[in-house]
Amino acid sequence: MSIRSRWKEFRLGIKPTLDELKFTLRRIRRSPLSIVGMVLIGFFVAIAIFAPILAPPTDPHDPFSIFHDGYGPTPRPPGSPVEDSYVRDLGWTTHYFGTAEGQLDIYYGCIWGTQTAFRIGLLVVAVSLAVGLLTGCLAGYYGGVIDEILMRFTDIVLAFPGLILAMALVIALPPAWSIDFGFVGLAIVIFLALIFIGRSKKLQGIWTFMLAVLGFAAFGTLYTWVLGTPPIWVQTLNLGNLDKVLIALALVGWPSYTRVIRGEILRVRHEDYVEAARAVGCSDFRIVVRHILPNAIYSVVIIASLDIGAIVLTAAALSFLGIGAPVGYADWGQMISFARNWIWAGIENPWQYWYTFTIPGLFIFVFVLGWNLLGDAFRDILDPTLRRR
Amino acid sequence: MGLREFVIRRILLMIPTLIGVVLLIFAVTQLFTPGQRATLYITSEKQMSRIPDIIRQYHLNESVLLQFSDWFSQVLQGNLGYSRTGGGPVLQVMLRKLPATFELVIWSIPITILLGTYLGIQSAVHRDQLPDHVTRTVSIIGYSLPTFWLGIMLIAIFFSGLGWFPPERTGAQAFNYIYLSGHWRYYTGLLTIDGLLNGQPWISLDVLKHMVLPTATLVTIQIALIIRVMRSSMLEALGKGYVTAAKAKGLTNTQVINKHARRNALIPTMTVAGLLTAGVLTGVTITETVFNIDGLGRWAAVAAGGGGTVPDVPAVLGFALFAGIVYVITNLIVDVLYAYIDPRIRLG
Amino acid sequence: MTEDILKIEDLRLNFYTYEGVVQALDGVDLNLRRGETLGIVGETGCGKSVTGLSVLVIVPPPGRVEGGKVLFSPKGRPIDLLRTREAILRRIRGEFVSMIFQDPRSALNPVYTAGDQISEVILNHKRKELIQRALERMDEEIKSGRASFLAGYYKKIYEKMLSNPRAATLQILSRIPIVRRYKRILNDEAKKEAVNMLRIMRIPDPERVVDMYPHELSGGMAQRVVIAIALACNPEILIADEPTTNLDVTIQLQILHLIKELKEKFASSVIYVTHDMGIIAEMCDRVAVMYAGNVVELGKVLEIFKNPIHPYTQGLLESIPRPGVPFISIEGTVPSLINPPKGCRFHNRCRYAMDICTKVKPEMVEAEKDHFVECFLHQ
Amino acid sequence: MNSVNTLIEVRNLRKYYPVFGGVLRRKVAEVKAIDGVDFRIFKGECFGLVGESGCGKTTLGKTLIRILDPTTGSIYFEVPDDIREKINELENSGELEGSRILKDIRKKYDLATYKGAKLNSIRRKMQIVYQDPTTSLNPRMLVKDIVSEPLIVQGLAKGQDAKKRVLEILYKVKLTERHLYRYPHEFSGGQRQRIAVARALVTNPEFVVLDEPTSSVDVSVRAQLLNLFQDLQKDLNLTYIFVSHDLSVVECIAHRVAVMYLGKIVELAQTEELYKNPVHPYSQALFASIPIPDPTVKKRQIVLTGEVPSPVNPPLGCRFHPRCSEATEICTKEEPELRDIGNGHLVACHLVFH
Repeated sequence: MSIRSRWKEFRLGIKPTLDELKFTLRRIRRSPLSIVGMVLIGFFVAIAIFAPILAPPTDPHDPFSIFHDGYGPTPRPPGSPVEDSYVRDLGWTTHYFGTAEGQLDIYYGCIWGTQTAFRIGLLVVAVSLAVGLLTGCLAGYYGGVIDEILMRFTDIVLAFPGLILAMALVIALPPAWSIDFGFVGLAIVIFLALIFIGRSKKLQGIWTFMLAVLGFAAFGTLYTWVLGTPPIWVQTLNLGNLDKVLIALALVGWPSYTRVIRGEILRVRHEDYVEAARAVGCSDFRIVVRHILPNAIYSVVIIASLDIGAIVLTAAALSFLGIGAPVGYADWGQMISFARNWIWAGIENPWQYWYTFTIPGLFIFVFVLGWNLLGDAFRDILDPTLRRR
Repeated sequence: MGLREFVIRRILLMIPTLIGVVLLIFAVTQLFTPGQRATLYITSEKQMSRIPDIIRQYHLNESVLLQFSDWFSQVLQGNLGYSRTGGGPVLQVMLRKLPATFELVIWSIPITILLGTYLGIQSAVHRDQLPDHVTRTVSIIGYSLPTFWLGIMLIAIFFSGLGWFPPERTGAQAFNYIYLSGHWRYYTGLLTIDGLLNGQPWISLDVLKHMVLPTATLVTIQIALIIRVMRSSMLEALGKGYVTAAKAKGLTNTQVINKHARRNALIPTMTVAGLLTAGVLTGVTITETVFNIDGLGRWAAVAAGGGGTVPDVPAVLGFALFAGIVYVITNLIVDVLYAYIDPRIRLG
Repeated sequence: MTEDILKIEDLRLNFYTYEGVVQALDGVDLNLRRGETLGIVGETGCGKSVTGLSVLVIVPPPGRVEGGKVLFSPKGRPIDLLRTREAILRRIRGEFVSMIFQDPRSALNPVYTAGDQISEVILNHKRKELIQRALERMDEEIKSGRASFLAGYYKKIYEKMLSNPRAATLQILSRIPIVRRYKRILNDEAKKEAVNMLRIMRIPDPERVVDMYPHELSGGMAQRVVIAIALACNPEILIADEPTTNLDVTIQLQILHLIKELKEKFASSVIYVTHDMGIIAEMCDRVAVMYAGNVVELGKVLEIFKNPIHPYTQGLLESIPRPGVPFISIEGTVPSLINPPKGCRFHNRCRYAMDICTKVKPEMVEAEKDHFVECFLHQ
Repeated sequence: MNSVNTLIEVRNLRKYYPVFGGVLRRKVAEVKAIDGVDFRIFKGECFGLVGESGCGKTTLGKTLIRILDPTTGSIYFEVPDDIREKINELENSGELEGSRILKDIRKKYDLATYKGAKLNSIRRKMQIVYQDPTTSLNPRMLVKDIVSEPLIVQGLAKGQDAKKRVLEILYKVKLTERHLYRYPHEFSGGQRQRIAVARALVTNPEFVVLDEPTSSVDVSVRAQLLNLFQDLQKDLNLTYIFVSHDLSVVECIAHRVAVMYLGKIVELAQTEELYKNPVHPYSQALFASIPIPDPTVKKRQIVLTGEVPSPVNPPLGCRFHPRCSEATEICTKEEPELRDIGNGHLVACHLVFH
C-alpha cells in the first residue's frame, strides 16, 4: 500500500472529526461568554508562561519566593521605587502593585502566583480525574461488591465539606512521607496486565483487584524479609506546605469524579448500542473504552473545568486560614491572608492600603471566573441533547 | 414501596455512613504523632503534662485495633479531647460556640434558598432575555468570588468606607450588656431572640445589623448553585408535555408556572439545597474568620492554623466529625422531604 | 353542506432552532365542519401535530406562528384565534377547544393526582356552576341541621364568590392558611364531577382512580384521564393528537371506540391527527393529507381512498403492506425543512414531477367536488 | 415437514427478572417475561413473533441469541437429526445415565449452557437489528468503524481486508463508499437502520433477530426496509425471527407466526392460516383490532375489556381467562398446553379441545 493511499485513508478518517471540531468551534464563537472565558484563561496562561520575563526571579533557585525590599512593616503604594540595591541591580525599579507588610513585592507575587494557581488546579484535577476514571469505570461497569464498596467509601468522604476535611488532612499530613514507588508501580502494572490479559469477566472485576493487592503485599513483605532493609525505590518525600495542600485536595476531590463517571457509565451502559456491541462479541474492556467512555466523558470534562476554579478557591481559602503556602510564597491566597491586618489597621482611611488585598483578590476572582465561564460554555456547547439532530 | 419503608431504608443506610465517618476521622488521627494524638484523650489543661502516661494508657504506640477501641469508647462517652484554642473540652467548646454559628446559618440558608429559587424561576421564564442574562452573570460572579476576599471587600466598603454595617457579632455597648452587666440571661443562645426575651430589643437590632454583611457574604457565594439548578430544572419542566397540557386547559401563565412547572422543578433543587445546607460550614469557617465572629468556624480555623505553630488537633477533628454528622443527618431529612414531594418515590 | 366551525387559512409557522429556521408549516389550509371528524394524516415532522397546537395557540417555543388565520366560529361571527386577546383565548382553551395528547404519561403532571388534574379544568371553566351547587348543598345541610358551626360564614363567602369573584376580601382570604379551607367545599364538588367524568370514561372503580398519581396508572388508563380532562367542559372542538400511538392495539381499539361514542354524546367536532391510514379509515369523515408542512390533499375519506389524486397520497396508500403483493415505497426521504425544496416540496420524490414543480408552489384547487388537492397535475 | 431442517429448537425456555423491594432490597418477586416457551425455527424461514408490549417478545428474541441469559430451558442450535431424536428420548427417560449423556449433548449444542469464548464465537452466527437505530448506533463512531467492529473483535478480518468486506456489505444494503466516513447522525432514519443491518450481517450470520426493525421509521420508508430484508434473506440464505407489534407487516413478511401473551405462546401457525383462521380467543381479538386501511370494509371488531395483567403475578390457569369472553371453569384452573390441531397449527386453549 502506497504512502499516498495511506495518506488519503488518513485524511478521510480524520475529516469527520475535523468537521465535528469545526461545528464545536462555530458554537463557541456564537457564545460571547465562552469567548470571554477563553480570553481570560488565555491571558493567565500567557502570564504563567512568560512569568520569568514579566517578573525576572531575584532568586533563580526559588522563583516562587517573593523578594523583599527591606523589611519595613508598613505597606507601600503602587509605584513606589525599589530601594534595595541588590534587587534594583536585577532590573527592578518600581513596585508596580506596591508592597505588602515586610516589603514583599505584590506584583512579583501575583505574576508567579499564576503559575502556582495553574499548578494547584491542573494537578489536583488531573489526579482526581485519573483516580476517578479508574474507580468510576470499575464501579459503574462491574457493579456488585466492588461498586458497593467504592460507593460507600465515596459517600463517607463526600460527607465532609471539602474545605474542612482538607483542613484536617493538611494538618495531619506528616512533613516527611516514605513512599514505596516500586510498590505503587508494580500495583499498577499487575492491575493493568490482568485487565488486558483477563478475558473472562470474573477475572477483570474484583478478583483482579484483590489479586493485585495480594500480589504486591506478598512481594513487599518478601523483599523486606529477605534483605532486611527497605528497597531503594522506597523514597522519603519531604512535603512542603503546598504539597500537603495538593495531596489533601486530591484526596478530597476524587470521590466526586468517581460518582459522576459511575453515573454516566450506568446511564450509557443500558443504551442499545452498548448491548449491540456485546451482541457482536466485544470484550468488556473494548466496550468501556470504545463505546461507553467516549459517550460519557463530556459531562466529566465540563465538571473538571468548573472544578479547576473551585480547587483554586479552596486552596486559596486554606492559605487564607494560614495552613497553605508559607508567608512569602508566591500564592494569591497567602498574600491576602497576609494583608488581612491592613484593612483593620486603616480605620481612619480604610482604603489607604487597598492594594494589599484588592489586587491579589482580583487575580483569584478573574482566574476562577475564567474557568467557570469556560465550564458553563462547555456545558451549553457539549450538551448532547442540543448537539445531535 | 411505601413512604415508611423508604424512610426506614434511608435510616438504615445512614448507619454505615455514620460509622464510616467516624472511621475516617480515626484514620486521620493515625497520621498524627502519638504525642499529638494523646491530646484527643484528655479533658483539661492540667493533663497536658501527662502526655507520656496517656500514650501508654491508651496504647498509642501499639496496634491500630487497640487504639480504635480505646478511642471509640472515648468518643461514645462524648470525650473528643481538650481544645487548647477553645480553652476546654472539645464538646463543651462546641456547645458554647454553636449558637453564634447557628444564628448565622438560619439567616443565610433560607434567604439563599428562597431568593435562589425565585431568581432561578425568573431566569428560566425569561430565558435569553435581560433578567436571565443579569441573573446568570451575577450568579457566576458570585460563584467565582473567593469567600474571604468578598468578606474583606464588603468590610472595606460598608464598614470602613460607609460605616453602615459593622463586622463582629455585637457592638461594644451590647457586648458590655451581655457579658459584663450581669443582667443578661441566656435562653436560646441566639442573641437576636434572647435580646427580645431579655426585654432589650436594641440588642436584637444591634446583632441583626452586625449580621448583614456575613449573611450577604454567605448568600452571595452559595446562591449561584441554587439559581443554576432551579433554572435548568425549570427549563426542563417548562418543556414538558404537562405544561403544554396545562396551557391547553386554559390556565393562566402564572398558574402554569407556579402550579405545574415549579413543583416539579423543585424536586432536583431540593437535593442541591440539602447539599448546600450540609456544606454551609465551609463558608461559615471563612466568613466567621473574616468577620471575627466567635463561632465554630472561627474556632476551627484558629485551631488549624491561626493559633501558632502547633495545630490544635482535637478541635479540628471534632469540628470535622461534627460537620460529617450534620451532613449525614441533613441528607436524611432532604431524602425524606424529597419522597414527600415526589409521589413517584413515595408510592414506589 | 354544514357550515365550518373552524377554518385555517394559509397558516405559517417556523421553529427557530440552533441549526436554523425550520419552516414547519408552509401555508396550511383546512376547514372543519360542525359535527364531523376530520383526520390529519402524514409522516413524522410533516407538521400535523403543530397544526393542532396552533389552533389552541399554545405552540411551545422555539416555535412561532408567522402568519395566516385560524377562524373559529362557535356561533355566528368567526373570530381569528391568532389575533385574540390572551384572556379570551384562555376561556376558549379547555372550554371550547380542547386537546388529547399523544403521550398520556407526559401530558399528566406526575406530582398531582388524576382527580386534581381533572378538577383543575372544571374549576377553571365551570366555577359558577360549582359554586351554585356548593351553595345548594350548604342550604340543605343547614336545613337538616347537619351543618358545622362555620356553615353560615362559609355561605357568605360563597355568595360573595358568586356575586363578585374578584372582590378584594376574597383575594385576601384565599391566601391566609387556615381560613382558606373554605375552598374545600368547592374542591369537593369539583372532585365529584371528576369522578363522574372518570365513570363516563368507563374506568372501573373511579372513586379510587381519582386519587391515584399518573405513574400508578397504565397507559390506557392514563389516556382515559387525559380524555376526561379534554371532555370535562363539553368542548366544541376536540383535537386528538395521535391519542393511541403509544398504546397497544387492543387498548387502541378501546380508546377509539370511546372517542367515537363520546363524540356522539358530546356532539363536538373532532380533529384526529394520526399517521395510521387504518385509523383514518375507521374514524374519520374527511381527511387532510399533510406533507412537509403543507396540506396536499383534502376530501372525503371514501373518496380519497378510492381516488387519490396527489402522488404523495397515492404513494402513501400504496406503501400499506398487503400480503402477497411486493412492498411498494416512496423513493427518497422526507426533506429537511430548514432548506426545503423550492416549488412543490414533494417534487424530488415525485414520479410525475414536471419542470414547473421545481419552481412554483402549487395552489390548492378543487379537483373534484369537495376534493381539494395541491398539485400541478390538476391545474 | 421432514425436508426442512430445524435451525433452532427452544425447549421450556424461561426468563425471569428479579424485582427488588422492601427495606433491605431483597428479591421480593419475579417478572416472568418468558414463562415456558417451546418452538422450532426452520432454516431459511422468517418466523414472526407478535404480541402486545410487555408480552415478552423482545425478551424472547434477545434470549435466543444469548444477549440475555435464560433462567432455565434450552436453546438447541444446529442439532443434527439423529441427536435430536436422542435428546427427545433422553428427556423422556429420566435415567441417571441418560441425564449425564444429555448434559454432554447440551454442552455441545445448547446455547443456554455456553460461556466465555464459546459464547463469543456464536456471536458471528447470530445477530440482531434493533428497533431504533438512533440508539443502537454509537453516536461517536464512524460508519466504517461501526460496521467493521464485528469483524475485528471476532478476528475475522483486519485493515484493508476488513474495509473490503465492509464495503461489500454496505453495497448490499444499498449504501455506498461515500457513507463510510460519516457519523450516524448525518443519516436519515431509514439509512441508519441500513447501517445497523450492515453491522449485523457483516460476519455472515445464519440467524438474525429483527426486533421491531421498522417501527421507528415512517411508512414511506418502511417498505424500502422490508424489501431489503426480503432480498437479503434470499441472497444470504438467512433465517429471521421478526419481532413486531405491527401485525400487517408481519403478515406480509413472515412464513410462520407465533402470538405471545404474557410470556407464553398462545398460538403458532403458518401466516396465512393464522390470519385467516385464528383459533385462540386472544389471537382473534388481536387480529380483529387492527384498523383496516379501507373505509369500505366494515368488519367485526372484538373489543377486549380490561388490560394485560402484570407479568409478576400472572393469572392462574389460562393467562387470558380474565379478559376472555368465553372462559369456562377449567380455564381458571388449568394452564392449557400448546397442542397441534393439524397442519402445524398449534394452539394453547381449552376451548378448542372441549
